[in-house]
Amino acid sequence: MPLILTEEQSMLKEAADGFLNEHAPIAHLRKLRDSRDADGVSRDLWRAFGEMGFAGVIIPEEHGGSGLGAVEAGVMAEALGRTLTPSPFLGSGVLSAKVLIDGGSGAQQAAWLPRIAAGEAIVSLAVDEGAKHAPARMATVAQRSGNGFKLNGAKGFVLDGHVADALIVAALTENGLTLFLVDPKTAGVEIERTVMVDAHNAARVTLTDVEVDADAVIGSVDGGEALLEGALNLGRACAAASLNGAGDQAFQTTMAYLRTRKQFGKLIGEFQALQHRSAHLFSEIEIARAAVMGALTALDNGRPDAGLVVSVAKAKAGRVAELAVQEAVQMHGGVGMTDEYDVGLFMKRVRVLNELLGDAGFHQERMARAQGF
Amino acid sequence: MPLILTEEQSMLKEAADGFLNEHAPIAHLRKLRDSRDADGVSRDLWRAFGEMGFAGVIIPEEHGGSGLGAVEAGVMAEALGRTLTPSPFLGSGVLSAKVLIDGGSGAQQAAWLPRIAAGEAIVSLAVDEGAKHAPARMATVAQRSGNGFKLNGAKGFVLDGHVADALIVAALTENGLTLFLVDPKTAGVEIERTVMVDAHNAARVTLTDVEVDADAVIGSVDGGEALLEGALNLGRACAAASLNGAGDQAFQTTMAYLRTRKQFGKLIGEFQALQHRSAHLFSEIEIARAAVMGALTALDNGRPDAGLVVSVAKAKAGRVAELAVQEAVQMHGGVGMTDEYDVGLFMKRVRVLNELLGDAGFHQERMARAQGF
Amino acid sequence: MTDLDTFRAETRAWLEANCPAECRGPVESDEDRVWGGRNAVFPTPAHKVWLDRMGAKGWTAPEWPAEYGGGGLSREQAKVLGSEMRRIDAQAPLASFGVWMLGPALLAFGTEEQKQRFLPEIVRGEIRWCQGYSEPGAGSDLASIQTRAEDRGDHWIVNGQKVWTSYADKADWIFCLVRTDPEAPKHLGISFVLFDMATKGVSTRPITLISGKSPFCETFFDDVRVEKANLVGTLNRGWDVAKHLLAHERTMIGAMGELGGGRPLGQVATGSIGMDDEGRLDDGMLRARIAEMEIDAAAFRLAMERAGDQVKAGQAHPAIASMLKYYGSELNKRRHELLMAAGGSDALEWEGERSRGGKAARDWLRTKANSIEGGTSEVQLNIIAKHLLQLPGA
Amino acid sequence: MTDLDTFRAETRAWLEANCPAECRGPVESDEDRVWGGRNAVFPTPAHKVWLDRMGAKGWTAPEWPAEYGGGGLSREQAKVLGSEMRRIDAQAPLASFGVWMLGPALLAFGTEEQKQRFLPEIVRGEIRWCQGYSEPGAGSDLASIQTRAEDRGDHWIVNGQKVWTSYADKADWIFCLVRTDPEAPKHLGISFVLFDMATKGVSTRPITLISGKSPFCETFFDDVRVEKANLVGTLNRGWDVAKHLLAHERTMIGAMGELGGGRPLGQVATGSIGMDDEGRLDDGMLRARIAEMEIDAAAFRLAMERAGDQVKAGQAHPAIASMLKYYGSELNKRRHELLMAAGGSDALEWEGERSRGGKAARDWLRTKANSIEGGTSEVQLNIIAKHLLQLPGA
Repeated sequence: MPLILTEEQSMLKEAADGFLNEHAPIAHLRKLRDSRDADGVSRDLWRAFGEMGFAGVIIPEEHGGSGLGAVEAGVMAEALGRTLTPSPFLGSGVLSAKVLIDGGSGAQQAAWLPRIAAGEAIVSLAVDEGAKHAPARMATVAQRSGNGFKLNGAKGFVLDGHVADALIVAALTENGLTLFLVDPKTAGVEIERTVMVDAHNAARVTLTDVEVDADAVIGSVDGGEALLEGALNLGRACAAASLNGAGDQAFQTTMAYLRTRKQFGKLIGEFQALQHRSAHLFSEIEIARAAVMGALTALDNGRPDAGLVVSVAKAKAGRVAELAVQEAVQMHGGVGMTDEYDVGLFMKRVRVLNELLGDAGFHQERMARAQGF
Repeated sequence: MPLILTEEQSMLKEAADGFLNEHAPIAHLRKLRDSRDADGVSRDLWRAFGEMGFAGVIIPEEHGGSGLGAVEAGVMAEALGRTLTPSPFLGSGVLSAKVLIDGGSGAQQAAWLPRIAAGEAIVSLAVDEGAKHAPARMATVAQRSGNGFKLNGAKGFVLDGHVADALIVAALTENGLTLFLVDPKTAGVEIERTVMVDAHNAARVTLTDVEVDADAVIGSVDGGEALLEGALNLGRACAAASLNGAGDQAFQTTMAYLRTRKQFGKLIGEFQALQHRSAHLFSEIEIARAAVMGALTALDNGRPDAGLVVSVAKAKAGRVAELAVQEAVQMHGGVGMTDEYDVGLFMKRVRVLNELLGDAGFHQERMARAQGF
Repeated sequence: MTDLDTFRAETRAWLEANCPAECRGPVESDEDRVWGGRNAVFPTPAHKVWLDRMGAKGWTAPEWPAEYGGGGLSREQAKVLGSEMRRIDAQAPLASFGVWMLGPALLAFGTEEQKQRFLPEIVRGEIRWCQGYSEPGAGSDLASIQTRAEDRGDHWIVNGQKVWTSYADKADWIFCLVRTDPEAPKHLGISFVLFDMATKGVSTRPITLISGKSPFCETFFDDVRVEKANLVGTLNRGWDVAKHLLAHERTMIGAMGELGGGRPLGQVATGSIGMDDEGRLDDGMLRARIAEMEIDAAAFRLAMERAGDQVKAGQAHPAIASMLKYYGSELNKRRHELLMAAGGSDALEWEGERSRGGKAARDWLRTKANSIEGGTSEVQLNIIAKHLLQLPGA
Repeated sequence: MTDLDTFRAETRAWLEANCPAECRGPVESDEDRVWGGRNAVFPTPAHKVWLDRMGAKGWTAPEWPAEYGGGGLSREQAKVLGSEMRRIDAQAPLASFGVWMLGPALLAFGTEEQKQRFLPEIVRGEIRWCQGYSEPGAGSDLASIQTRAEDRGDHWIVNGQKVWTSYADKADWIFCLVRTDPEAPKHLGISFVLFDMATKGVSTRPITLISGKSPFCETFFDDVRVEKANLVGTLNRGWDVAKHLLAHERTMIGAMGELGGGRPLGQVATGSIGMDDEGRLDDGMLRARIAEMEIDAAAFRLAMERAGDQVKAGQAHPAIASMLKYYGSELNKRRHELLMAAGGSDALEWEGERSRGGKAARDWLRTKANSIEGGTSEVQLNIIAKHLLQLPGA
């Protein structure tokens, strides 16, 4: 597969960009933030995503989705990065949907996939526990108890966890890791919304002797690791795509500013020092774009080293987007520091996306281990 | 002590710069290199160093030296960095002299310190073994044997080892590390000159059942670690000073080039992108200079954390000098790549000084350990 | 016992006796600082006592001449005072743009009357000052300001707008650059004037920063009357005063890299992430970046110390302040990027007690202004290229 | 079986039968490359056989039209040929500036006669070409060349000096930029001409590089006669030809970051430094830098692949070559800095067998030219700022 979009994929991109620019531009984020919206995310918009076929982009057609692949999910994620739109897309439409598609029982799929595809349900994946993403060092446990399991532990950085209709919880079982579908209203589940720097949403979830039936298991008992890894890798590639979207949008905004803002009697874009920094940043953005396209394509092709390509993409896109927003604020000067201008919002969002599902260091570590050094 | 040179120290600096510019400018290095001089270093120049009081700058007056401190040794090392002069100063006048001053017996001191101070003897310290500086991971052993010891092992990167009149060898003994004064003509000592990229000199020394008497021990048996560390720290600070000298000289040469070379009808120094890179580099050089001055002063003051300040200086000076020579070659363009121009020689010397006595990574590691992370 | 030893002993005793317990220990946030002024706010009544006592001795401005209310101390004595204050963890009695910025400029350029009138009030913290430099259209190009002062004989009528005026909404007086000759080339024709913020026609509006809160305001002048007696320095040569003052500001902001302080990065990271079996931070990649940062930070601290020694020895090039400002602010930004990485998802929280109201994130965002305020990094690099490197056309 | 499958099967069989054993396996050094030409040097007699066989099929220039001696293959077929050659580790039969640079320019700008005359010789490796662009005074400012061609009716008389002429001392012919109109603005007035290096008045002198050896020469023209029939493209419009050709060169040099290849960095480092108990490189700081480099290198390889796909899809912006050249050469320099760090003191040796004649150090130094030759990194950044970012005045 070539590393460029097909005609169909380009059409999806246009549709997504067009829809978001019209219905959920940055003003949408500002409104949710400034009105201190209790959910911090719009259920109406999520339903509209369902109608447009965005929510279920990777969900098979028999479950009401579009049955498309990683590249298409990445197209959506990049578009969301450009408009900074808070959306359950990454948490529900990618991470949780992927777990259910790959490992869900017939009943689980029938219960949730169509509702996600329709933008009616939000399902959150609860993996992280400490301050850093480290799925290999999980402490949440699920002990056999009667016909089912009893879950204990604490999860954090659970995307949209405070408005979730269902939770997918990763926990240690006797000989491995298992994923459980948990109703957030179950006794012992406590959920606290955490308002993040980017005005997007996550939650902390505490599980105290939470009882679930055996049919809450997704896939097989002790067999959750590969299932989780598959979902995480798709999520990481999509987060990388969002980083590209946000970083590139901040860059484009900055280039427009350089072409119009005057200082010392010149357009600031005429200053060679800024030109070279811009040209360097442009190069980095192009490289990051290729890396993300490579990762999404590798996932679609089922390449055995796809996880590694995903790490390349997430690490690279993260560092590049970070540079892009730093340059954006600096080149805008004082106005870049004001809440009124959008560049600061990009900086905030990029910071969160960088931390999400493993920062550049986490993915460099994977690269080093994979290459045996 | 303030972090600027005293009047006496400034006079020493002037004397050293003046002497080297007259008697051992870069042409001196080129001559030794291009004539494929067997020693690669001038004994005559070393004797002249003795006459000028440079060779024994840190050697006590009672042994014929100047009895000065670390700052003065750093002044000399920086001057040598500016002219890229091959000299036994760092190996003999700093590293070995420091070991003998701090740990040598009366007889050892009397035998060697006056001859080093006079520029008559070259004494080389043999520490490194692998490709990287790692004194804590030594494999050379000295086993008790009769009245003395038997040494086995292989050393590398031994400064001036191929022309040494004596070697100081670090080896493991039963309960620690011990330093031995070894005659290079002893049976079992094999020395191979290694011609380095910078046309300076080092040697590989192989020790096979080398027998030495008990009085070859410098300081106490098993008590060599602190002695060695003291000498290494002074050597590292001086290597950092040389890095500053070489880096700054390359920078000055480049600034002169920017002020005279024309391209596209302009002096290239007028291009803002080059101005900003130059200004950034200038800042780095100033910071590195302060770090080295801080390290030398900390050594003179006997500060307990002097070793850590030395690590700051060596790491910082190394990275900065590396940037300085890279920018020097790049800003010179094609001519910077020719052997005829000097900037390439600075790049080569900086590379060697960076590796010598621990590269930036080695010293960052020391910093991390010292700060407990 | 040298004179300095005597001074130290006396100072120590006085501080022990006069510094209230409430005024010892770290200043946790900007709100805990004492800025003085007509509407002064004190965290505790003891802070007012502390300011009054220090102000009476002139030790809020230790090196200013005693005749203007200053401490009249020598540089060495001032250092002793500083170290004795650090010994008991005494808080600064006063935070003041009057002390940091306007005072030095008045001492260099003010008339005798101006010094007599304004300096003692500054020392005692009675009048709070703000700085009116930047304008919406000007930015880094400070000399292109448009705020106009029309000559009306014994006074001017000032019209225009300033931006990034720190604490304009809380200040009593402003020192301000205005254009007094619209015909002159842009660096000329600017004058440095002082006026009361209570004057008719002055209004302010706070600016919200990306970090959420902000000391900055937009400030508007609508037919504001300014007495000519309040001109500092020569008419149309205000640029010289401004440059003098900017150099002070730069050193101050550059020092933030050092003073930003707080817990060492490595400690924050191990606290948040943990250690591996060998006692190293359990994130090898972050560990390397922190170690590199700490090397740079330690080297920068030495550079600050060396710059102080150079000033003392009369060897300092004035543009070195630009270098330190550039380096210090870039370093501080890097430090906070690493603090965010060390804090992980915890550091991303924006509200609530656990994150102390999103302190890590807000501090991080605030540092992004370091390389913009007081002259952008780009402006500093231009200055270095021109004045320290003599590059052509710089 | 598709046509392409058939082609693959036939190609595989032909290569198996015709590629000598001596011509399989990695090319260890520049000396092992076959450059062809009148005085061609072959590492083994088999290499001559291999060149002759491939030249006869036109597969030294697979995509050139068969009428000019090329392979006449489609892009897909050429890819198949490449992959089949890689399958058996077949060496390139010919290294040639004729194939890489002049040929594409002739195909685009040459007359029918020129194509007929020069292309087949290039394909068969009979004539070795060099490139006469840079001049001592010009550097990055290529358009300011001074080498003059005086009009003498049916020919020019050329006087001047070129520098950085790769292999000028070994080349048979040169493609060269000369000034044919000294009055015109500098980008105009330049023409692209070809002439034999054996012409009277041509002399060369090798340049020693910091890496010790060098393919580069200074080349002097002293009343050299050049036939007007050997003008490529339009008179005084040689700049267009040169630009076309530079774009090819850039892609080539940029690709070195990828092709520089050799053993993976991490492997070199663990071999030289060793591992800790957890199987990690026993130098945590270097490990982090290598990991970061490998991320960038992998991303760059994907960018090269994507650029190829864009070209194929007709979506490529021509200035993307500048971006890849810039990025690839900076990356390759970084890679070799890390290789030197990984090699430690062993990599510092300059002579002798153990270090294979100082290979690591010489390769490292050689990479420093990557960001200078074929247009400096600064020139590439200017091009990106102008053509891809549309920044004003760029």
